[in-house]
Amino acid sequence: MGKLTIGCFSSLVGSMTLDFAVKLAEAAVKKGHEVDLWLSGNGVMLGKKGQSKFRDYSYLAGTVEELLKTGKFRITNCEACAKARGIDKEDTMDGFGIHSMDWYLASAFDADRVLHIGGE
Amino acid sequence: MGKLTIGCFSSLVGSMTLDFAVKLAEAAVKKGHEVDLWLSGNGVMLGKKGQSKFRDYSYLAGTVEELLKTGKFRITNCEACAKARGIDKEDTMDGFGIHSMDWYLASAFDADRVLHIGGE
Amino acid sequence: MAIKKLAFIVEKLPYKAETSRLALTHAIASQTVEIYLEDGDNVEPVIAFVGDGVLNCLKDQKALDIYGVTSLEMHLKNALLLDLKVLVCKEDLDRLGLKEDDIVMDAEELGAEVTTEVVPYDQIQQEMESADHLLFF
Amino acid sequence: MAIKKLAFIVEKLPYKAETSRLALTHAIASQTVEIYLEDGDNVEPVIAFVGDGVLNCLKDQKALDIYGVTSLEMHLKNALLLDLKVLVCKEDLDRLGLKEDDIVMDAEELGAEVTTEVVPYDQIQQEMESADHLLFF
Amino acid sequence: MKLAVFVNEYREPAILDRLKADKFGIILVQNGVYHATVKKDGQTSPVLSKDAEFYVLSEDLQSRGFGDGDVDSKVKVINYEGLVDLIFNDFEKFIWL
Amino acid sequence: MKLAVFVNEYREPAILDRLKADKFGIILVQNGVYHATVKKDGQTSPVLSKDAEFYVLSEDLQSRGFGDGDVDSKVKVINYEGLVDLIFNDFEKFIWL
Repeated sequence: MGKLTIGCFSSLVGSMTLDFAVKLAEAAVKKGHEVDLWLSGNGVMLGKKGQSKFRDYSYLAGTVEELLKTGKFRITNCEACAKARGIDKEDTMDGFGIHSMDWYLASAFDADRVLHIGGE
Repeated sequence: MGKLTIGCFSSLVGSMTLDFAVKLAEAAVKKGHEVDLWLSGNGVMLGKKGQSKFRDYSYLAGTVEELLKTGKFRITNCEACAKARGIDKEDTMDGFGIHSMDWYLASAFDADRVLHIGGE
Repeated sequence: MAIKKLAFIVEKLPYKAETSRLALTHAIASQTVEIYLEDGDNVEPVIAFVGDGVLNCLKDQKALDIYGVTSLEMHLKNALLLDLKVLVCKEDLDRLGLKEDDIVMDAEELGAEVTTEVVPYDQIQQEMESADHLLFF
Repeated sequence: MAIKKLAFIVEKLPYKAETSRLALTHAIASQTVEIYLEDGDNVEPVIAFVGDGVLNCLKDQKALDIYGVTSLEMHLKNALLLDLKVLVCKEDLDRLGLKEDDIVMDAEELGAEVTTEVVPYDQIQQEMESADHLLFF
Repeated sequence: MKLAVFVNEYREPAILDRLKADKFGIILVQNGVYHATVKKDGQTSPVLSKDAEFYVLSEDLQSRGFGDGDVDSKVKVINYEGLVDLIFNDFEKFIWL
Repeated sequence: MKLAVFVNEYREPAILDRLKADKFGIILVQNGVYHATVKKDGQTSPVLSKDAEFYVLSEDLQSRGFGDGDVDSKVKVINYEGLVDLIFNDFEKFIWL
């Protein structure tokens, strides 16, 4: 079993890329791997408290909560990216880490695999 | 003098498109025109309260406040798009309208010009 | 008393971003726009798919089952159910090797009476010319 | 004790999205990563601009004056000031008609000792091969 | 119709060749400005070969490190103020690609 | 190196031709799946002419209205579970274009 670090820089709802990242994390955890998910740029929107589940918009908060319960999944928001968007600690879902960008590099340091999703 | 309706569907910070829309609105208002700015999709992030002004991220809240004071500028968030992202009324900056999508069409109805920015 | 025509032109692909989805939800919102307008005033939407955007119209999209999000197919059927005018560019279908049978042509199972119209690009160009405003997605 | 090499490859253009900016801010964050690691462990970043991404390196970017946001030029100078290895693909500069004089080659005014290296694509390919992980922007 | 198209990316938009208008404008903004300033392998961008009036936004030029002198002679440099006038006085309908 | 590239858009990424790897995979996801399923003017996508092993994500195929039968014979259909195995067992480094 290994460790996969995923960095996702694309935004919730507007891009299905975050859906991809969460589904990949889910599949990896199911197979017994550990996953770190780093959210930067607009990806930090995934951590916003109080998202509503509407059929016309993608909704990932439920899956993230389930993943956190496994103990094999860590999810962390980029602090500056979140604050710039008005998302501070009180505004962030429980279970999310909040760190500066060096956290991502440290996670990559001991990862077996890194999938960095930096697209637009 | 005329009325310009701008629809912007791109997100704050991640895309400079919202910067473009706000700067265009500012220039139009300065020339005496009226401007309606409709935010849908990730564009609704512009209305999030408590954004921080950092040099490495674009910051538009100040300009929007100045524009609202002119009385020639209306700015409205798409209600469903905002709620899906966890941005409800208490989370929205003062002065923003919150309406369903038909508001945009009604604004276009009596606009002299419509610039719809629907890009990705 | 005036009717303003809005042309929703969809050229972007589905699912990567929300663009084409928001085109349809905004066009459908024309059903309730009267509450903001004077008596007799209204908005008339037309939706046209061009370029790679015609791929939004494919049948059998399983986005709801897989990603929990309404498929473009369902949005399109809703539009037909509400009697919206939906055009699909024939040249682009041809270029991509698609037939009418591959795309959503009706929503009969929902009770829709209107059907999708496959038309030459020139007709879409004419819709753009006769529209009061363009909304390009 | 281990050093892991991370290659930050930038191919996207600046300003449309945040992509290339976040490449530089994350690479620069390598300066403080030690707080998370065991003694002697560290991360070694290398930044390479390829394809149209070399346009991030142009001089005289006025983004701060106009849009109030740090220019890529300033980020690049910060990277040089912090002794990061910055490579720019020569073939791509040639293809776009750009000379060394057009791009940020140093940050002498800030006191940086390191300079940008214009290198053939093969050298960037080698950096990708010797890196432990790739971060492509 | 009087149609202006906003080109905001540095690649050739597929739809450009099909659009017809009595008065046709192409406005280069954001990363569209590279069409006016950069040659690839010595070749001017194919976008500039369209039969249209060309404009480029000076604020987006300058942000990216270009000045007026870098702009192809076919293209008129305008600022946001000039863009407002274009929108109200010269064109009626707009497409943001 | 063992390199897998994720192609997520329906156009040909410029960098693809330059990347070299001892083992080279191209994984079609999101709107990249059209490369495996759609021909333009009867022509298979140029992406499939690269010297690589090809994979396509079945969840993204199905979301867009395609089934396994629509996929070019060069391309292997995998799901998220298969993708995890590819990532850990078959490749070492990844590029998301």
